[in-house]
Amino acid sequence: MSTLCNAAELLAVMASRQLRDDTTVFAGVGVPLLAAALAKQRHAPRLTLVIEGGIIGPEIAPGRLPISTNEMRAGRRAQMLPGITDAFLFAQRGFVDVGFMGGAQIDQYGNINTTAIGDYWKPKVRLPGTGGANDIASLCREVIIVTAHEKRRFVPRVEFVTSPAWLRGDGSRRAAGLLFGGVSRVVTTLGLLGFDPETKRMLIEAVHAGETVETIRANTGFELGLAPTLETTAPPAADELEMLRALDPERRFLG
Amino acid sequence: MSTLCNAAELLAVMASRQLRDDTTVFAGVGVPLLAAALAKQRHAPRLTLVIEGGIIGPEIAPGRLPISTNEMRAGRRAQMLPGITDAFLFAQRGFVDVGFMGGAQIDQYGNINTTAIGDYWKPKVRLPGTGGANDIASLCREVIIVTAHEKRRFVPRVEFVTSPAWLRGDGSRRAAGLLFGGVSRVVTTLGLLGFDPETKRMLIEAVHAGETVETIRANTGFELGLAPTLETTAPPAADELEMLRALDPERRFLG
Amino acid sequence: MKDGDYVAVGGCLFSRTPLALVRELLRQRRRGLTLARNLTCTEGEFLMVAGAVERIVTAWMSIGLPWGVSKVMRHYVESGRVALEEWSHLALGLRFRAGAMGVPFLPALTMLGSDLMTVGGMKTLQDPYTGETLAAVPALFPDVAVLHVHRADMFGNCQIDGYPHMDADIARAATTVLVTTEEIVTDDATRRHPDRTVIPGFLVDALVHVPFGAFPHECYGLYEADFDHFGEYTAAIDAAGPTAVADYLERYAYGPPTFADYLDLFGGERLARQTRRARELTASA
Amino acid sequence: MKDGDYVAVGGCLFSRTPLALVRELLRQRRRGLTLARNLTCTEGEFLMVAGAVERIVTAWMSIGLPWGVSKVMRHYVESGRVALEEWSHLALGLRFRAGAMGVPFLPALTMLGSDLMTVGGMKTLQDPYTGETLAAVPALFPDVAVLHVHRADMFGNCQIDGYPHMDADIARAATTVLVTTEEIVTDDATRRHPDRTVIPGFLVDALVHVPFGAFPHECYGLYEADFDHFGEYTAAIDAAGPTAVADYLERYAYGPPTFADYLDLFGGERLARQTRRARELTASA
Repeated sequence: MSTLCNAAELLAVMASRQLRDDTTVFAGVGVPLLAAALAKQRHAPRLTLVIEGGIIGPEIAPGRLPISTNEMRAGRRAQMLPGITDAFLFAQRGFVDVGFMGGAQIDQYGNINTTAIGDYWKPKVRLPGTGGANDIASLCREVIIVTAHEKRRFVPRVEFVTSPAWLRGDGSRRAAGLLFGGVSRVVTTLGLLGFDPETKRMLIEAVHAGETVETIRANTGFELGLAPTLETTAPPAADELEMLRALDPERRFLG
Repeated sequence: MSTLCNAAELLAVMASRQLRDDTTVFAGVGVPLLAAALAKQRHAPRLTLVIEGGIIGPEIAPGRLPISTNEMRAGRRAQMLPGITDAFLFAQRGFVDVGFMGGAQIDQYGNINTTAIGDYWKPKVRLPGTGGANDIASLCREVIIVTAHEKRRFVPRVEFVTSPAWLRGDGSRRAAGLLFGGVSRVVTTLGLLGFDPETKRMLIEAVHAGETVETIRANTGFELGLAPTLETTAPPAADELEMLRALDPERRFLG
Repeated sequence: MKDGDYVAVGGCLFSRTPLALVRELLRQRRRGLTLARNLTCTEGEFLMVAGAVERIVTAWMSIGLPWGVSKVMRHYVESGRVALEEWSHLALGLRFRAGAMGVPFLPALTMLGSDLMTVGGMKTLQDPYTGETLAAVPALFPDVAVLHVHRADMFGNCQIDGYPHMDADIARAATTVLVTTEEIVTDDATRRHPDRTVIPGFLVDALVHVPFGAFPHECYGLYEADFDHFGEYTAAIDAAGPTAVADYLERYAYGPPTFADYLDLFGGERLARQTRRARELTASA
Repeated sequence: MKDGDYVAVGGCLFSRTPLALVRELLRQRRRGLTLARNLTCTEGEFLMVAGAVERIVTAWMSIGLPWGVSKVMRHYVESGRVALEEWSHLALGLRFRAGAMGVPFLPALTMLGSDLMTVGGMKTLQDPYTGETLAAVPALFPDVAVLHVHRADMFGNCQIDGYPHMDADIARAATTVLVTTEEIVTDDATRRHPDRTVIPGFLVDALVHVPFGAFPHECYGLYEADFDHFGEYTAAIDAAGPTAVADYLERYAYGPPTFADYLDLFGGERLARQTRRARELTASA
């Protein structure tokens, strides 16, 4: 079944299934926003999108997906436009249930680097930077990462912690002053990953149809444990793909 | 000349003369607001009123004087309505040149009590409280008090410092963390009072026509020094009184 | 709402006070409440006389300048029956804002050096960058917020016209948010003016459509405060003391079974007059 | 504006960027500037290539997702010619807000535990009430703010439509405030909608009427960002590297003597198309 869709489509569908109705989700542009729009259309009509540009409750128009969090396509038919700082402060106050974002480089504790490869002040490769990713990772009640599963992305330890998840897995998140939140799940093109409740190390919770624990491990740069029960996800349904494709007919994010 | 007007009118005219054009003034309702409205009409057309209810730049309508800082008469034809907290924050940021307010009980260092007579938790007389007076006294670049001159109001030391001026006159204002501001002048029904630059004790700067240093001292509950040069204020001019009376035809605040 | 709750009341003094919600709270005969409001007006007197409040947290309490110091407030506070905890107006605003921002305090330059510092237990701290002393204004997280707004939609998104007072911060700071609204609008109407929304629906726990829900207090642009009514109210207190308020509550709070019955006591002519006055004041620009 | 100034730029990424003011700053050949902006777009590349900036303080810098990581930014930052000081998006917002509030810092729960803490020298502190660790986000007081707004009156009162970005805080935090506006309105017009004013006139030092003053970036409701133009711009950089930006500046910044001449390079048809697209997106509610 999964041959019927490409990797970006699979990722978007799997991600959309993570979102429940009657919740608030802080979604980054690209596949996360697309997945959130799909969830809202398909099974979570009262899902409230919060967008970094200071936008609450927009209705993303099919074919007019925003390419940034601060533009009219992202703000279309919004219910509120509180501004950037205040949008994040809703999260800091605890009102945002899910943070939904991508990640350039992720480590076994869920920490993400989108800042630099190499020394910060003399970087080998300078990436664009955190944007609101650090804030989403710090302040949402729960964080779900949505990313392509590639070995170079899944590293034992990120060189620079831009967005903190479980830090060193030893309670250091709470000790740093982060009162709630943390990454609960990583949705990838190969499967669903979670975290061991004790060690906060990443583990495999589910594989997508056609994938195996081995293919996942082969594409991961660190050791991955297994959840007590290993699931296989249901492949994208026809109606999921149809709705998804209608949202991005120009295939701006679906490739 | 001063027999041509009553005490409230004299006070309002003398107070209005304290305000300069192209400044911002945080004015309390009653005589301060009336005096500010007079100044704006007569000699300070670009005076910007800031009102505690979260109102900037209103045009007070003659005959429709507000009785509170939070009502449509106070907000009439405003240029901005930022809300209460943000109006005060403009002052905290240093954008308000003058705080202009009354005072129930004032001491020789300019401190004001509008909270209670007697012990705070078992008061003999409970007054309404600070409202924004403490904030105006703490945060405006300069504070001008406008008050009837009565012995019971001018006490050596207020029982409770609601609004801080020079506290104990020994640099304690700055030491408490108040970086700027303080009371520069007290406009009364008898004259103009200032503060000694060294001791921060109140002294007489000017007497109104018909009044003397002796009448002022007789109506003050503590010793009052004299400024190096003692002035006599010009009595209210006919046009000042005419404009003032037009602002309060119902004599709501002019008695 | 439960006995003993910490209740924050929106609006300011006699502006946009959620009087329909206060009336309901009186009718439920709540006890042991703490009331937090920046400037407290008749609603504070009602709750004192009804025996509903133990403590009022405010910057100022009376009806308004022309009516002098509240005799009811003096009676209850001077006798020690109700505690009046005073904060500066900005400090109380920052207490709500700290709550709204989800931080335990906000630094400020106000209240420092004054005796108000000792009343509510405000602490100071040193700025970690310069070492300067700052007030650490503690967050206030009320159990319940009661608010009255101009319009709201079925999702609870609220819009307010004119001066916003502290309602937006109070809604964010409180655990439970109860709102009455002058008008219920469609989802589309909200989306046509999203930059006017000040409280998002996900904060609102209950919403009721109550036109004139702040009367005889004012609602910006819709009706002016009824100063004549305040005059009659305070004249009765001048004549009979706080029992005049008990009589008033019988007549206005406990008596009329519905809010429509309550408004009938004022009469349509009075409502129309106050509406006309509001339009004159706000349409003149 | 002087060489060496700390300049905060309003808007966000390619939204309501004060490009007419940035163009002026380029034409004045300023040097040694520090640029602070929450999300930095083409204007940051212009200033890098022109040699105007020593440091950029931002949360993110590139043109936008479809065009990948900024090659110009990588060139200047990886070679050490421009320092890129990274703060989280909220932290930068709170830096402006602390400045706006006149306090030296604001407490926050963000950036804690991350390596961003070490970049800009953020300190932590203990909450004086609970002892919990908080980030102490330091205030930012820029020397100059450059902003573009929808409308302003002769007194400098500014109104913004749609998402407000951080402009209101930046205006309060900065020492000098320079504003361009799409429209100049009368004093009466401001007073008809006072609840739409976000920057009071007493903050504004200079105001210039510049329709399309953010083009080819967007202005909410008025014109959409010209993505085709970004595509051409990045394609030239892909082909020739940062010198393509130098050519671009010759053509768009140094060449055209007036802003009208600058807009002529895009042409009326392009402006009309982008205006139409904005109306479609914002009138659809």
